[in-house]
Amino acid sequence: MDKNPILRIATKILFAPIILFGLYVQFHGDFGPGGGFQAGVIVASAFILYAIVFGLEKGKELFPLNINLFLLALGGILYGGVGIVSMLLGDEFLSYNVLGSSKQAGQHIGILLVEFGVGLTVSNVMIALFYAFVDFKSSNGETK
Amino acid sequence: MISSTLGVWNYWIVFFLMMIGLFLVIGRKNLLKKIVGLTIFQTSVFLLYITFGKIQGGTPPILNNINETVYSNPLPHVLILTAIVVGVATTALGLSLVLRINSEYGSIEEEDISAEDLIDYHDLIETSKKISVKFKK
Amino acid sequence: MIDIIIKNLPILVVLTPLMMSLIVVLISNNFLSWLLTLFTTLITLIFSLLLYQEVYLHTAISYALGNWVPPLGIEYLIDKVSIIPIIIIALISFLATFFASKIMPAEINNSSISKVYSLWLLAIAGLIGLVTTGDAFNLFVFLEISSLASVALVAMGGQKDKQALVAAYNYLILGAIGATFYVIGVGLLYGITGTLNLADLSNRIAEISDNKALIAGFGFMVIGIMLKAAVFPLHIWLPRAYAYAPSAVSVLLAATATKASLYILARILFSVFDISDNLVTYTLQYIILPLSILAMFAGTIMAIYEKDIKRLLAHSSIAQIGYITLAFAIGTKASVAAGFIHLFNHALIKGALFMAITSMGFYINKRITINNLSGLGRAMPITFVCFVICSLSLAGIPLTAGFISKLYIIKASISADGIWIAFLILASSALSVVYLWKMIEALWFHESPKEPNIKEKPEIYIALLMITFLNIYFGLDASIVVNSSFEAANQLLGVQK
Amino acid sequence: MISLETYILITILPPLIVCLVTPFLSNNANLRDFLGPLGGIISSYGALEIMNAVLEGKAPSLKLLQIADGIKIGFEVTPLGAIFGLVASVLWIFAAIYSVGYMRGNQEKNQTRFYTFYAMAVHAALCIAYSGDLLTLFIFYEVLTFSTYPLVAHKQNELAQKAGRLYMSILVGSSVIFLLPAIIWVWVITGSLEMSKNGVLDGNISYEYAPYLLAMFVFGIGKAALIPIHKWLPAAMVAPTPVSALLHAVAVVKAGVFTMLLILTNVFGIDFLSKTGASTWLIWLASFTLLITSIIAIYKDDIKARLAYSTISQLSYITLGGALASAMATQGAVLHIITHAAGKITLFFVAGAIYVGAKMSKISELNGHGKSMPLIFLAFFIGSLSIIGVPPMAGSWSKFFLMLGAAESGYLFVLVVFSISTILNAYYLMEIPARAFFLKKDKEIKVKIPTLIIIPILCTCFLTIILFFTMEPFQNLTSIMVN
Repeated sequence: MDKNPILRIATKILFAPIILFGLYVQFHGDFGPGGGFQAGVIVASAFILYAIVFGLEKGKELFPLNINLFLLALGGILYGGVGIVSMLLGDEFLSYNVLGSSKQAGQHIGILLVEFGVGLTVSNVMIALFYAFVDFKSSNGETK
Repeated sequence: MISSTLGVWNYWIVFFLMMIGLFLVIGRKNLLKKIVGLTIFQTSVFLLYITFGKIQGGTPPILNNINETVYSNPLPHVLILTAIVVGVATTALGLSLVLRINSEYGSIEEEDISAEDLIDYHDLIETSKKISVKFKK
Repeated sequence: MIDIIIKNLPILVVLTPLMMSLIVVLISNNFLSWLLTLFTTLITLIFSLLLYQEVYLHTAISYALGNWVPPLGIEYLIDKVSIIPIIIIALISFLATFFASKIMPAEINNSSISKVYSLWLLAIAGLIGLVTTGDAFNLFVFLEISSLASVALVAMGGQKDKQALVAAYNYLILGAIGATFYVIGVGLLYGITGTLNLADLSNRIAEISDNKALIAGFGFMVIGIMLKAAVFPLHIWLPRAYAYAPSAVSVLLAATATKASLYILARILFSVFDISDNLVTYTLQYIILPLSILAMFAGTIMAIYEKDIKRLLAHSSIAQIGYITLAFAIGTKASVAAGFIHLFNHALIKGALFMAITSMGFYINKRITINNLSGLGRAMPITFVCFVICSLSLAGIPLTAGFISKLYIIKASISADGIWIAFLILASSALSVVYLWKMIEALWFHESPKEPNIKEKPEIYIALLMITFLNIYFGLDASIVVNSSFEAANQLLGVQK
Repeated sequence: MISLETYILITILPPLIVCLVTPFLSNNANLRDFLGPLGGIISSYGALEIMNAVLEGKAPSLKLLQIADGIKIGFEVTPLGAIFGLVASVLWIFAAIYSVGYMRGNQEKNQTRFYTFYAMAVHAALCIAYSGDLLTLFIFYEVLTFSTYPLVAHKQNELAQKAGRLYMSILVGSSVIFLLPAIIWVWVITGSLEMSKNGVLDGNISYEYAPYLLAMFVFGIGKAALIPIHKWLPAAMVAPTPVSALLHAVAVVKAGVFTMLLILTNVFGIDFLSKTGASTWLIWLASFTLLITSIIAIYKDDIKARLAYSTISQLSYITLGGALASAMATQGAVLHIITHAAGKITLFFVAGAIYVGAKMSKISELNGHGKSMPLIFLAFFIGSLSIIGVPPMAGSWSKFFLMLGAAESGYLFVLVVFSISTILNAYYLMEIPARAFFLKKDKEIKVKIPTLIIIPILCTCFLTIILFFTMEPFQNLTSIMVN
C-alpha cells in the first residue's frame, strides 16, 4: 500500500487535520457535544491511518510502543491525580470545586484536566489495540 | 391491545436483538461468532437504556434559552458511554484470546478445541493409571 | 495528612491499587514491580483495617464522589456488611502478592511480568470497588474491570498450558453475559424507579408493589450475579479458569473473586430488595436453597473423581459457595451471619490450599495431578503440614477456622427448624473428607518412583505459613469474625427480624 | 500448695509435651523412649490428685480459651471424668513401657512418628476426660480420631491403608454427621453448651423428640462401637499391638463409652431418661450388640480379632448400664470402664507378646505353647477371669453392680442377657489358655520375649487383682456422681 502515491499524499494531508479535529472535539467538550472518549478515538485514528498506509514499522517509528504505554498510563494517572489533588486540598475525591479560585473556575480546570486524561488514555488504548492485533505473530499477542 | 403491544416497538427491537445475541453466544460453535453474538447482546442493552432516556418531544440536554423545553434524560447516555467502553474492552480481549487460541490450536471451532483438550485429559488419566499400577508392584 | 486519609478512606482503598496499577505497568524491572505491588497491597490492607475501625465508630460511612450528594452522585457506602469482603480481599491480595514473588517468574515470561502485576492490581481494585460502591451502575463497571483483569490474568497461564486460553475465553464470555444480565436488571429497575443509588433504590422499590418489570429486573440482576458468583449450575467457567491460571493468580481468584459477587448477591437480596417481600422469599426458598444443596453435593462428588488437583480444589470451591448461599437462603439473621463467617473463612482456607498445592507444583515443575503428588509430603514437610492443617480446616475439623463457620451454619439451620439441612451439610462435609484424605494419603503414604530432592524456599512458604496461622488463629479466637458477621447480618436484615 | 487448675494442667500437658518433643529426638532413641513412661507417671500423679479433690466434693475447672460468645474450650472435672482420666494416665505408663519393648522387639519402622501420635492420642483422651462442655468434648473426640489414624495405618501397606480409611470414615463420618448436630441441637434448645450433673434437657425438649436426639448421640459416638457402627474396631486391629492395647482397649473405645455415659447422665440425666423412657430402645440395641458380638468372637481365629469383638461386647455392657437409667446400673457401668480397661489391656499385651516372641497370631497355632511362655499365659488367664467376672478379680465388682442395676430398673431380661454373655465370654476367652496348657504341641518354636514386654504385663495383671480390694474410692466417686 505504501507504493500508492494517492493514498500516501492523502494521508499526509489528512494527518494533521484529523488530530486538529480531535483536539477540537476534546476541548470543545466543555460546552458542547464532545469530550475525551470521542476525541481520543479520533486522534488514534490518525495514527492508525498512518500505520495502515505506511506500514507498521513506520507507524511504530512515529509512535513507539513504549511512549504509547507511557501515555496510556499517564492519562489514567492524570485523571486520578486530579482526584488526589482535590483530596489533598481537603475535599472529596474528584471534587473540582476546590481546584480553582472560585467554584466555577475549579469546575473548569477539573473537567479540562480529567477529559484530557481520558482522551490520552482512550487514544493510546486504541493504538495499543491496533498494534497488538496487527503485530500478533511477532509479539506475544498479549493485549495490554 | 394491538397498539399497546406494538406501540412499544422499540422494546421489541431491544428484546429481538437481545435474543439474537444470546442465541449466537449459546448456539454457535465458532468462537468468533460467539463474540459477534456477545456484541449484539450488549448493544441491545445499550438500546434499552437509550430508550429509557428518550422523552417524547424532548431535545438534547443542552441548555438553551427557550422556556419550557423538554429535555431528554442525559444520564442513560452517560451510562451507556461507559458501557460501550466496557463492551469495547470485552470485545478486544475476546478477539485477542481468539487469535491466541487460533495460533495454538489451529482452529477456532469449539469441537476441534474440546477434542484436543479431551485427548489431553485422557492422557492425564492414562498416565495416572500407569503410575498406580506401578504402586501396586 | 492523617485527617485527609481518614476522611477519604472509602475511596483510597479502591484508588490505591487502581493508580498503582498504572504506575506498575511502566516499570521494567521485575523485582521492583513486585515490590511496588506488595507495597500497594500492604497499604490497601492498612487502609482497609483503618476503615474497619472507622466503620465501627460511625456504623456506616457514606462517601460522595466528587462531592455530588447522593442519590444524584455516585456514593461509596461502607457499612458493617461491606467491610467484611473488603478486609478479605485486602488481606488475601497482600498474602497472595507475597506468595507470588518466586512463583510468578517461573510461569510468566520476563517481559510480561510487570504487566501481570498491573493487571493483578487492577483486578484487586475492581474487586474492592465492587464492594465499596453504593451505585448500581458503578458496580457494573467495577464488575467488568475485575472480571476483564481476571480473564487477562487467567489467559497469562497460556504461556505454559494452552488450555488456559480456552478457559479464559469461557470465563470472558460467561462473565460478560453475567454482567450484561446484571446491567439489564439495573436498567429495568432504573426505568421504574429512576434512581441508581442502591439505598435509594431500596426505598423506592418498597413503595412499588406488584410490577412485572420489577420482577424481571430482580430476576436479571440475581441471575447475572449468580453467574459471577459461580452458584451451581452457573459454575462451569470456574474449574477451568482456576485450574489453568498461573499459580499465584489461582490463589488470588479462588480466595476473592467469587466472594465479592456473593456479597453483592446478599446485598441485592436483603438490602435492595426486602427479605419480607414474597419475591425474595420465594427466590430463596425455591431457587437458591435447592441449588445450594445440589452445589454442595455436586461439587464434592466432582471433586472426589477429579485427578487434577487445582480442578479438584475448584470443584470444592463450588461446594463451599453452596454452603454460603445455603446460609443466605435460610434467611434468618443467624444464618446470614453464618454465611458471612464462612465467606471469610473459606477465603482463608481456599487461598491457603491453592498456595500449598501450587507451591508443590512449583517445586516439581509439573502439572499437579494426584499421582504427581506421591510422596511429596515427606520431601517438603512445611508445605505439607500447612496443607494438612488447611484441609482439616476445609473439612471443618475443630480448632480450625472452617469448624467455626460450619458450627454456625448448622446452628442457624437447626434453629430455623431445618435439621434436615444440617444433616445434608454435614453429609457433604463428611464426603469432602474423602477427597482431602485422598490427597493427604497420596502426599504422605504413596511411594514416589524417584524420591525427589527438594529444598523448600522461605520466599514461598512464609506466605503459606502466615495464611495457615490465620486459619488456626480464627479457629481459636473467632470472636472478631463472629461478632462482625452478626453485626453485618443485623445491618443487612434490619431490626424487624 | 498447688491449685487444682494446675493439677489439670499437670495431667493433660505431659502427653502433649512428649508429643511435641519426640519428633526432635529421632536420633536419640533411648531418651525418646524414656519420655513416654516418665510423662505417664507425671500425668498419673496429677490425675490421682484430681481424683482426691473430686472425692472431697470439689470440681476443679480451668478455662483455656474463649473462641467466641458461648463457645469456649474449658475443662471441668466430673467424677466420671476423674475416673477415666486416672485409668487412661495410669495405663499409659504400662503401655508406654510395653510399646518400647514391642516396637524394638519387632523392629518396626517409623518409631518416632509412632511415639509422637501415641502421646497425642493420650493427650486427647485425657482432654476428653476432663472436658467441661460439649464442644470441648467434641473437639478432643475428633483430635483423638485424627491422631490415631497414623497409628492404625502405621504399617503403610495396602491392608493398613484400607483399614485406616474404614476407621476414619466410620469414626469421622458418624461423629460429624450425627454427634455434631446433636450437640448443636442441645445448644439451640438449651442456649448453652454446658452440661450439668442432673442433665440439662429436662423441660427444654418435648418427650417425643428425646429418643431421636438420643439416637443422634448414640450413632454419633462411633467410638462406643454399637452394632451398626462397630466395624472400625476389628479393622483397626492391623495396628501394632501397643496401639490396640492402649487405644482400642482403653483410650479410644473408653472415650466413646465415657462420652456416651456423660451424655446419658449429664445431658439427659438419669431421672429424665427413666421418666421418659427415651433410652428403652438403646437397652435393646446394646443387649443385641452384646450377644451378637460375643457369638462372632467365638468364630474368630485371630487373637486380636477375637479380643476386638470381645471389646465391643464389653463396651455394650457399659452403654447398657447407662441406658438402664438407674443409679446402680450407672455405677456399674462406670466401674466397668476401670475393670475392663485393666483386664483387656492385659489380654492385648499378651497377644502382642505372643506375636513378638513367637510370631504367632492365630489361636489354632497356640496349642501346647503354654509351657514355653508360662508367665504370659498365666497373665492371660487372670485377665480373662477378670473380664468374665470371677472374684477375686476386679471385673466381678462391675458385673455385680450392673446386675443389681438391671434388677433395680426392672428390665429382668437384661439379667438373662448378662448371664448368657458371661458364659460366652468364658468360652471364647478360656479357649486360649486351655489350648496353650492342655493340648499337644504341633511344632517347636524358639520363643524370645523382651523383658520390657513382660514387666508391664505382670503389672497390669496384678492391677486386676489389686483393684478388687481397692474398689472403694472408685465406688465412692460413682456414688457422688449418681446422687
